[in-house]
Amino acid sequence: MMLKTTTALAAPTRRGFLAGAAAGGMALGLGLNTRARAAEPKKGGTLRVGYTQGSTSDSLDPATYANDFMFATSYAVFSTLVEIAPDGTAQPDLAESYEATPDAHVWTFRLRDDATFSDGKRVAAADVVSSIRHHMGPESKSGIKPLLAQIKDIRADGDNVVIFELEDGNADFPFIFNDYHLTIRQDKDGAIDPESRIGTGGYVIEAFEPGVRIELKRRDDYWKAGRAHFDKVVLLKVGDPAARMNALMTGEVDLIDRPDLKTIHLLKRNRNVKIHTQNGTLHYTMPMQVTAAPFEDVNVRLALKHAIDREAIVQKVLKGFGTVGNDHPIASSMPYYNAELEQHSYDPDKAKHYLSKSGLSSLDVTLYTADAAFNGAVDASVLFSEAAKGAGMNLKVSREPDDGYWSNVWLQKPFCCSYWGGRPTPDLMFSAGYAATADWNDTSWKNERFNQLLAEGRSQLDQGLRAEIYGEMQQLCQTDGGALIPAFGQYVSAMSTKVQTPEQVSEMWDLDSTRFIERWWMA
Amino acid sequence: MKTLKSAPTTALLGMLILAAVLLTGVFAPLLAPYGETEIVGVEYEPWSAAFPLGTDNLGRDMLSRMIYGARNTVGLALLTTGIAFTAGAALGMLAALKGGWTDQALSRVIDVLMAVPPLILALMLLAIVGPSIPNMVGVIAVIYIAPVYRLSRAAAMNVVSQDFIQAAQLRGEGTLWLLRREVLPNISSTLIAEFGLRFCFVFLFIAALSFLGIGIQPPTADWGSMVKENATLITFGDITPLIPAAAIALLTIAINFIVDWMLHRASGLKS
Amino acid sequence: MPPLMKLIFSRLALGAVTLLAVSALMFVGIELLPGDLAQQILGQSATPQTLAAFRADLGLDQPAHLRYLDWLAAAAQGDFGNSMASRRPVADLLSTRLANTMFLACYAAVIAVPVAILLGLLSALWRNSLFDRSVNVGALGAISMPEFFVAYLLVLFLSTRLGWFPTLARIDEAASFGDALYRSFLPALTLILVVIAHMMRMTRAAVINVLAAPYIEMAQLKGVPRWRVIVKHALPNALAPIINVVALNLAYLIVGVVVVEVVFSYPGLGQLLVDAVASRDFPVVQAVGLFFAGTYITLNVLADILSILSNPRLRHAR
Amino acid sequence: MSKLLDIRGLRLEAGPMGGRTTILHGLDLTLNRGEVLGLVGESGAGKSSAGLAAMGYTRDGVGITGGEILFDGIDLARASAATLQDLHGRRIAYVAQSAAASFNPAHRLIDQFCEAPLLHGTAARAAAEADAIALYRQMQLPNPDQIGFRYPHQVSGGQLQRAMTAMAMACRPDLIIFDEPTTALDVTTQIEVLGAIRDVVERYNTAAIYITHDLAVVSQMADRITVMKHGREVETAKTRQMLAAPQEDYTKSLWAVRGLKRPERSAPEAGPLLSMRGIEASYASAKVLQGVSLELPRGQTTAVVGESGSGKSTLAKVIAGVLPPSNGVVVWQGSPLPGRYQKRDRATLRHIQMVYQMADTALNPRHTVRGTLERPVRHFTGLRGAALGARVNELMELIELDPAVFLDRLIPELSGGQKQRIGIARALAAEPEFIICDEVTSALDQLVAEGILRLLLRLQAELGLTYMFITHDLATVEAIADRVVIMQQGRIVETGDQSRIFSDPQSDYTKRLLASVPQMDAGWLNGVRQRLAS
Repeated sequence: MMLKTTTALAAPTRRGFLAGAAAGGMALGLGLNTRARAAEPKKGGTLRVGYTQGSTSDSLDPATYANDFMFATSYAVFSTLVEIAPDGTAQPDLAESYEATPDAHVWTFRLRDDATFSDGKRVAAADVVSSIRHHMGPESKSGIKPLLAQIKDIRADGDNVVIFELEDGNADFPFIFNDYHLTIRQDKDGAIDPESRIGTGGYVIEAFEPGVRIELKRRDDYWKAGRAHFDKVVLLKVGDPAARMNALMTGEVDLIDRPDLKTIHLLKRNRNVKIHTQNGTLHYTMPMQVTAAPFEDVNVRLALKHAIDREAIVQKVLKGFGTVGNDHPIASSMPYYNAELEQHSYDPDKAKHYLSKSGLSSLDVTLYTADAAFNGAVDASVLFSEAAKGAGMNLKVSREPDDGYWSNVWLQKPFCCSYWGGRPTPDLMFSAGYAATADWNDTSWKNERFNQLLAEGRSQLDQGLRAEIYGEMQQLCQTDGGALIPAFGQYVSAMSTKVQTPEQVSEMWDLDSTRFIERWWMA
Repeated sequence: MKTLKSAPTTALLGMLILAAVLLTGVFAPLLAPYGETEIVGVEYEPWSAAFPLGTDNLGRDMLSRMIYGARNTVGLALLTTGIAFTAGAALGMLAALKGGWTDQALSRVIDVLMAVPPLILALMLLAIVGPSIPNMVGVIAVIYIAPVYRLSRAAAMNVVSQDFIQAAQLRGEGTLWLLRREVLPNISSTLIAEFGLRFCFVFLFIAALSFLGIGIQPPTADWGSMVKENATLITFGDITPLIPAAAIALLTIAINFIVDWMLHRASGLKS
Repeated sequence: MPPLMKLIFSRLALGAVTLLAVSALMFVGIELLPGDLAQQILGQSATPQTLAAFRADLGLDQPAHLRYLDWLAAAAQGDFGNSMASRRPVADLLSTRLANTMFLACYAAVIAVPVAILLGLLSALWRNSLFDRSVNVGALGAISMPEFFVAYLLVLFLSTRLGWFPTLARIDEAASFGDALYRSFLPALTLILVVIAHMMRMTRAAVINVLAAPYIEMAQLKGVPRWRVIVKHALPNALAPIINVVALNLAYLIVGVVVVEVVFSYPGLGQLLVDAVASRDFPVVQAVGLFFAGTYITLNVLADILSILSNPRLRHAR
Repeated sequence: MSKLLDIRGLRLEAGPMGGRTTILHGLDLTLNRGEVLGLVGESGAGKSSAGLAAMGYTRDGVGITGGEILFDGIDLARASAATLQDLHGRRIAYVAQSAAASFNPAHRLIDQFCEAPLLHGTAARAAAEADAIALYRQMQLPNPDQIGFRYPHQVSGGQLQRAMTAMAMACRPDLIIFDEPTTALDVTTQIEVLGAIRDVVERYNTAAIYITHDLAVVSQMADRITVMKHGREVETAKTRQMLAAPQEDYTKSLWAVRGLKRPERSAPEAGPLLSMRGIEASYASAKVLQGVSLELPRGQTTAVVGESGSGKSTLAKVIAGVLPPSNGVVVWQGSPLPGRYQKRDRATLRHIQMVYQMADTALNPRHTVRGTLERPVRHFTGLRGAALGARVNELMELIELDPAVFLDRLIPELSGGQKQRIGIARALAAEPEFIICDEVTSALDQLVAEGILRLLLRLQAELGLTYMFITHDLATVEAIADRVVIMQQGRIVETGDQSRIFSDPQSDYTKRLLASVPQMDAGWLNGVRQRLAS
């Protein structure tokens, strides 16, 4: 349907796995209290949230989660083995600690003994095994299935130890378990009941109308200290941006995601409303498939890269909620960011120059777009085509229906709009979308040098060399790659001034990486 | 000319507005101060000498977009309605004239078509064929064939029962001739009146489709999507979206004034 | 009156056939839609084998006509199956939303129909008066505004400015009837504004049309006061077209409210259908689609029957 | 005798400012209590408008622009709406031409009867109903106790007309306006209605204005007659006087209609042009023709006479091939014709032409005269260009219309008579041998009708045409028919040469039919009623 920005369908796996591995690598088994604390949280109050997404087809089955609405629910009602802390480090959650064999082939997770389900039963190893298995095997249609392929075997060792055997060593393995798919459910003779409402999270479900609302009530016997402050939480699906903003201004909801950036400057004027932004690694891309004409010519790609006015897009589309991109997916906030690279900017003459180098006098290409790709993609495309005119190119904007965008346009059309939730490290980012072998190499870009560097980087331990390697890879992306990356965006949400957030929030995804329900509170 | 003189002021006013809009559409490039999609300023600039109606969410000149919008909105709506009427009227008259099986078959198909909610039909069809402008025109036309068919069938029924049709049939005239020369001229006034109304519905329908995201493609300026693009502003009492909306309303009212008058004349001719 | 009965039965039979045709049409429509449920749910994560697994699991691997016939057989026994997406029985999925839609439709209708007819009568009574003209222009203004825009305006003035009514029409089993009325006032009002014009204009036209009949002159020459001429002599003979336009608009109130549902995030059937189409959830599309078609057909048959009953020529045989 | 109604210098004008047309130029009328005044004239004479004006009522777009209408001293021309509302139905009542259209189909007769008494407070419901039944009885309506509880469509035209008169009587008004109350009726029913009306008017000594175009009828009803033409009074006189010695030429010309006589003709050439054997035909389930057999002699006029429902028009449809017979066969010049016109060859289609009753619906109002005529000429004769134009002009000459004036007019711009002539011309365009004339004159004024009949006779003489002339009007039959076929309820009751049928009719029905034709003699009605009664 039109208003559920179908990004959601794409979202989980695109930005899901391994997100949040910290810049400094990993800190195994660190204590829980290193987090910077804000003004002391206060219990009580009801939080009403207006959500863009949410669909009548939503269900509690963790294998089918498709949108923010369910992600947030999942984190509130259930919990995961590992959580990513606001500072980006991985922290044990249901797990009390975990350790790996030196070759990182075998991982042993020890469960905490005080964690209980809402029906009072203690969390046992069997629960974990069945919960993970639910996403594996031929029948599984879980979005996270591809990532669990690396698991050779799971077994429970006693009641509170779970052992994972992997195909190859993977030092980043624990990060997987932050994913909302991998919430732990109750085992019933070897399997979980996916629709069961019994979870280990801070809240229990009072009412659930898929695609309409869900009402949550705090568990008084929640085992995690210093979390779950709201007494009640109501998530409402409010598809229409204007309706969301109205609801916030009339005080019918306390928090909305994705306010309409067009009018956010007007929303700001409201004294009872505050705008909340998170930087993170989210960025918008316009992948050109380098296997398709005319994009197989690098000069055409460069011409287009110089024919887009990135400033204008940041200002007009993102309304300043973002920074210009430089045609590679590494955010300035990330490690190994290559600051030396000269910034691509709108330069008609250069564009014309490259165009003539490619032997073309003029260029006629179609850019396929939809606001499903990212909020404002259509406007951005229009801006692009306007700017391109200046460089003597005819860029036709074709607006596609929001539904089915990811199945019918992305990876299908030679030149379209897309986005990446981003990855915490260059290695993960590049392997996800730029490696020759990546499922989602949406530019079909296969640069030998680049892929060779990627392999080296993963095994390389010397920070200096790593910096060089990733620096060069960024440069290769920028000058040769097929992805036109005009801007890095911010997650923007708006909330009543009553809603309090910690000083440091997890920035990977919107709203404290969608763990806001148990982390935030009412003044 | 004589008939024009007898027209009530409302109808004259209506024609005036309609003519104005049509002319604006035709001469858009000459009238518009800026290009249709040209970005000429900061977004949401207030009204000024440079931008008489301010600028929109991308900093395009509202006035220019309004002027081009006249061309696209009215043009497309006209085209769509035109197609729907040609097909619908032809089939309707045929059913009325032939009666029997032809009538049954056609009418049943139309029933089915009408029983499916139009918006859903549009969503499905557009999802199938893809939301390009030609496709949209086609789909909406198909949807509007149904009501037009019913109307023209009903109107034609009154005509075919009259003796001059029998006279022509007894002469051995062909179907096409009967439809074109004997029936059509007698239901044209009814059809024209209906055309006016349908025309309005059509571009409201286009507006609704734009609202649901599958209407006219950007950056093309049409009044419907212009309302949609700037609709959220209304929340804050900014009147920018009111301008295209007002334009739509004005045109609709104008057309209906003309239609009312035509209906009046049509009924006058009968009695 | 057997002839009347025969007429009614034939109408009903025809309705059933139409319904069948509609279901087939919708099925074909969904078949033709790009992508299927599996793709929609798996999104980009779809790998060939997961897709295959999922399809097999949903029975999407079976040939289309078989799936349709299976569905038809079940539906004939009143079993509309389960939603492919959420695995919940379609019946459950529909029940609450159906109630909501009906509630909103009735809400709007109860206000719109009498008001429209009254306005129609009055403007026919004071034809070409200032009242007539202003009502007419007002009505035109109302229909000429895009629905969603009318909605936004109402929200702006009645909600954000005056704060009289909520912008989100949330109605849940918890809400009392009064509550529900209050919360869904804005969507109802929007719908009212949209449908009233059409009905009012038709009423006026129908009545005025009858006013030309000789028996109206006769009534006047019997010294019958004007209002009585309209109500007692004109209205009964203008009923047929009025009934029809009312039926048409009632159908619209139930079927055509997607946009309004979106703006007020009202949990109605339209939203459900649009969702289902988007996710190619065939059983849901069918159930909702058929319900809509059914409503439309029933209302039309009803209208036919009523206009037959309103016509003494047909009601009392010679 | 005291004056009840006194109209002085009444002017009526119609139409918008500018293009106003005058309907009445200063009409004077007086009417005494209990007197019946006949208002006679052709269509457009303004008699109906005058009648309505006598109630202080004008139709939309018509306005009283001068003179006064004194009803019992009250000037209705200037009376307030309230006053008029009070008078209408209570002291002045109206009986319309078509009762079928003037009764509200949605209400029962008796409810409509009671409406006026209740509104004017002259009687309570029960009393009103009792009175209604009493009046129905006086009007000799069949089972008067129940008939009132029927809906209009359940009652026949003649009965409706009487019920309407009863309704007019409801408040015992001082004055009733009868606007062509019997024009739409068959002659046999007309008699009953006329009788009933006259009785009740006499009984309550109600004054009345009786509007009609039929002198024979008015002479039965009226004490005085006023002849009108183009909104002006031509002459007024006591009925007998008027009948005996009309003063004005126009009045005389109205009488003259009866003067038309067909030329004596030699006996028909051997062999009928067209014959029918055992024709049966039905609409849906209703059988309309049962075993009709007859022969149409070449070059002569056969009149098919009958009242509504006799099946005479259906006969025409069968011959034309519009309604294929369920049984029996139509033989054209010795060879049987296919039942459906679609199956007939162009030659046959060409030689059998029709002229319709309603010229308005028989000609496409969106065509010009030229268009209407050129098409069939080209279609049947294949003429093109100059030849075509010449032929069309020729046709116009034949029907005595000036091509220069009429060819480029639109059909609606023609008068009724002119339209009918174009209808005939269209038939002639095919150069047929046989023309079916279906009630071609019944919608026309007598003078105009006479013109058409003369034309048809002339054409027959010139072109040797064969006519089948369908009509209900015996005067017309007398004027032009060689042979006469009398039909009743789908059967032929009598056939014969015209002179014979009129001089000594065999079947009772024929006798009654002939007897029912109004005669120019004030005593006629009484006479007939006594005869029919016995």
